[in-house]
Amino acid sequence: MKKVEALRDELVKNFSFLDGKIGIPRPRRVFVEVGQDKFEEVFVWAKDKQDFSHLCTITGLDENDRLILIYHLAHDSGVLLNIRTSVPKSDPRIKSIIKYFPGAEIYERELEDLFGAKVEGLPEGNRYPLTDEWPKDEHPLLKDWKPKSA
Amino acid sequence: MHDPKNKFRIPMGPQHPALKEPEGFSVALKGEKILGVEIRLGYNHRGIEKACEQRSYVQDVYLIERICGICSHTHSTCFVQAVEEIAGLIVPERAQYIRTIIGELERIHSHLLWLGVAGHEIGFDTLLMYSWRDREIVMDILAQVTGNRVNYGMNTIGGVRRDISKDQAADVLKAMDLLEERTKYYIEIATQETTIIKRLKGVGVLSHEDALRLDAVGPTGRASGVRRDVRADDPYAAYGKLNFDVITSNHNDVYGRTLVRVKELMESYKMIRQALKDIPDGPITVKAPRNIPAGEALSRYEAPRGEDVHYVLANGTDKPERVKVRAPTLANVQAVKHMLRDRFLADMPIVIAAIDPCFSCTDRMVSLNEEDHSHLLRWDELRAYSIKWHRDNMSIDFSGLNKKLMDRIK
Amino acid sequence: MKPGRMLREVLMSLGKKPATNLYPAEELKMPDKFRGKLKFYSEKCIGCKLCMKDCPTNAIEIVKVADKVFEAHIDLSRCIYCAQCVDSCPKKALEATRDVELAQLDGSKLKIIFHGEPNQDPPQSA
Amino acid sequence: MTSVLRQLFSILIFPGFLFLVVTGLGAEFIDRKLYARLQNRVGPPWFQPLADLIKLLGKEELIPCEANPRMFGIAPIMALSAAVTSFFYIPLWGNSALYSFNGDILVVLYLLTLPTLAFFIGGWYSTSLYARIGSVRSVTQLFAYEVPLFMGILSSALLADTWSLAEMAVFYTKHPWFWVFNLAGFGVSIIALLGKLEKAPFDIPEAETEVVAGGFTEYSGRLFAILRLTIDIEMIVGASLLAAVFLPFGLGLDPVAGFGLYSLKVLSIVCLLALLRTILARMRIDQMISFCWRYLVPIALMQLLANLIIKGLLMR
Repeated sequence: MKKVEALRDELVKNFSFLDGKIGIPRPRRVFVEVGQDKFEEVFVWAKDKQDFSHLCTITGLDENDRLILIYHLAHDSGVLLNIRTSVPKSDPRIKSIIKYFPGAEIYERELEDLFGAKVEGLPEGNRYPLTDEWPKDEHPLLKDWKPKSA
Repeated sequence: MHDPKNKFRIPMGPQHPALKEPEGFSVALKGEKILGVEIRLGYNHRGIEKACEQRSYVQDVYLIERICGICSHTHSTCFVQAVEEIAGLIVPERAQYIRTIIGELERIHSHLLWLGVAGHEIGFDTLLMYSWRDREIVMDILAQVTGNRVNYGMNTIGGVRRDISKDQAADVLKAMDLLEERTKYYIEIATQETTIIKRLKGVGVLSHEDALRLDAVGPTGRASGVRRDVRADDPYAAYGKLNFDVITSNHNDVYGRTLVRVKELMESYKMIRQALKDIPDGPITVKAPRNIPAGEALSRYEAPRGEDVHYVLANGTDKPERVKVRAPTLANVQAVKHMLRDRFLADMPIVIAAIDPCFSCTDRMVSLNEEDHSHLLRWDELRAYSIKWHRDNMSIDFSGLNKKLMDRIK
Repeated sequence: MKPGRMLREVLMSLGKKPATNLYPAEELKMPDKFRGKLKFYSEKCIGCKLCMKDCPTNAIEIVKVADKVFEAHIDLSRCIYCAQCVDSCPKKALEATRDVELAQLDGSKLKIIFHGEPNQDPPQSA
Repeated sequence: MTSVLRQLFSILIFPGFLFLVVTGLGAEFIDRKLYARLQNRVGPPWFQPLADLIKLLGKEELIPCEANPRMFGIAPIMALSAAVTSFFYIPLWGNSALYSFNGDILVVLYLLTLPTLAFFIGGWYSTSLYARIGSVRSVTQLFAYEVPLFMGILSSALLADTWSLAEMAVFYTKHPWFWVFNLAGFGVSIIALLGKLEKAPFDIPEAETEVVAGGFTEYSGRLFAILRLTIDIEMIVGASLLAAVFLPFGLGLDPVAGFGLYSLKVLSIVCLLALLRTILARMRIDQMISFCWRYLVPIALMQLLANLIIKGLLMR
């Protein structure tokens, strides 16, 4: 069983800038906030060094003028590391993680369709989940998007 | 449609007899061999995540429940767990046990349903008829305990809505004995009937490494030797107090997935018996506040199809700020492409079915064209149209027959 | 491994009664806790409108017709039969019956109104 | 004049076309009902096949605009007429068929191949992708089951030393227990007949979960009704052929008892087909072909060899 406290200490030891940005709301749940510049470093470290071998999903959030992305990584012992990062909505470019998790492709397409994120490094393919006729610049899960009939 | 190199590209879906829900698979074929598959998802996107943000938590429970008909308890439990975590509610132990029992009953009905669908996909309808007949036993039990066959409406924030009485518990146990006997029979069939084994073994291979790499979850992953089960790794409800084995298999193919599912059924019977024995007395619900304090929570649940993930962000009002749902099929659908490469067209239905796809869960929209109601015909209008067509074009008059039928309906 | 493993089972079912339920010729029995068509007891209603607030599909509407007399407008085509309103009601003025045969060709018949009748007999069960 | 009328009656009414339609629909009913009862279901009422037929006959006929309308329309009629014609050469009860000549056994076998080819043509010219895959599958399958079927049936003819079905009947009436020697051939032919009728486990050409309805995907209305009727009639013709070739006993009885025995034979073959499709899963096309060549053909060859030896020993 992996101890979340030990994980927190490891995180702080390796990435001093994370001190005070780690939350443990309940056993087996760790929330970390990382800037976009350091995100990949922490993410790869968690995957390779700490055996977080399963990506549950990527959650997108619309918070004022920033687009927040939460990468939920799971360890086989049941510990979940939620790495939170954000990009400005005016320039929502993020790097694709499919080279680490090929299964993440569909989650990233979902971010593109529903939040308007620009995922760099995502291969060409069908969009998901919106239809092909859906306007390219409308992203329904953004807070300022309202359905037409309402 | 014809490539120069004898290549066929055939559409499987959005409407196709092999698919029980609309999803598009575009298959490139050379003869009977599959060269490549392109998947188009999203036909069932209903915008539930957006809709959740505009409804109160109580309303959301029922909306979330309707993400999927088969794993409705899965989604609602997963959601209320997240909300309860944010609100800091301690759910009574009895409610935890009841949730577990319903969850396992749901797994039983889902796996039996899958067994039937698998039978149908390989052209063995007899298996479909028998396993669905036996599934009725568990459906009746669910209807008796929860009041409905699907969309049980058992969960509410802070507990469950209905208790399991002594009589009902006895009925559940009786049904478990019956189902256990039947399941043993199906294990026998699946491991001994030549034509089934021929159609399942070596089909849809997903190696252990690929299963890990592509994040396969649930029975799909476990049949490739990936020992991941949220019930054991990250216990929720009363699973931490129950003894059960995580079933895995090293067959890596559809046959392995079948074995994992039928053996999981046996585990479920064991768990339900234990849960009904250990269930403590007490209240089944605590009062939940209407406004949930600000906070966030991630909840995981082992659905019959694999790991289901819900993320809820609360902002202190009675409506959630964000609800994110990741259904198990979305995690597994990537693996399908991989499994189908270089296989036969005939294997396609069973390989797709083997991940037990649930595209409604996956897509969560309705694209009903609101402006164009002019072409929608009601059933009786359609009948009238067809009678008129026959009278005008074929000189056959069915109106007398129709009147008789309508009278009988009334 | 042998083909025709189910032979015995299929031959045995020739002697069994078919599992098919011949609905509607045979009546279907709903379980006790079944959530069917709603019933409204207007004399118990205090007009708090909690049911309206909690209804996931806005299928129920409580309308004040006179002083302390309320009637319920229920749209059966919207109702998802979750019976949350029954749970929400503090005075048990709503009840889920086992009435399930609600199919209708005429959509307008799906909108039902429980009129407020102040001197109606109190219900036996709630 | 009367002989022409009598012939017309035989061809169109009894035991010709109308008789075939009625028995074909009856066979479909028995097949479906038994299938349902074996699966613990209720199954259709007795008039369901007829009702389906009438409904289809009354429906609008749609021909895909890319299809070749002439070939698309002619294929079902070709299939039906081939199946009906082959019936006239089969002795049903008694020792003689409606028409007979030396060599008619081959004609029957080839006429029975025609429906499959007609399905192929219809499927191919409907230009639908599913129909094309389905029709290619039915021809691929044809080469696999036709060989053991031919060998099985010809081995029985070899024993009787004739190429005429009617003369075979005469021979087997003279030697009442000789049909026992052909039981292995009977087994092979029953399985091959499953392939010919495209029933599970050999319903690969119309496997609905893979190719929708195979070659029949684009057919509707009257043309589809004819196709379905053809399959029903093929079932009766195939069962009658197997009954005449492999179960040639009790042929000297009076017409009523003979007819009863004939119906019993056909009924048991139809029931056997239904039972087989209940307990087996559909095979893949590659498995089906290797099964036919690996098991059915050697068994049929052995039957041929055994019959040669038996003939040498007994007919000296």
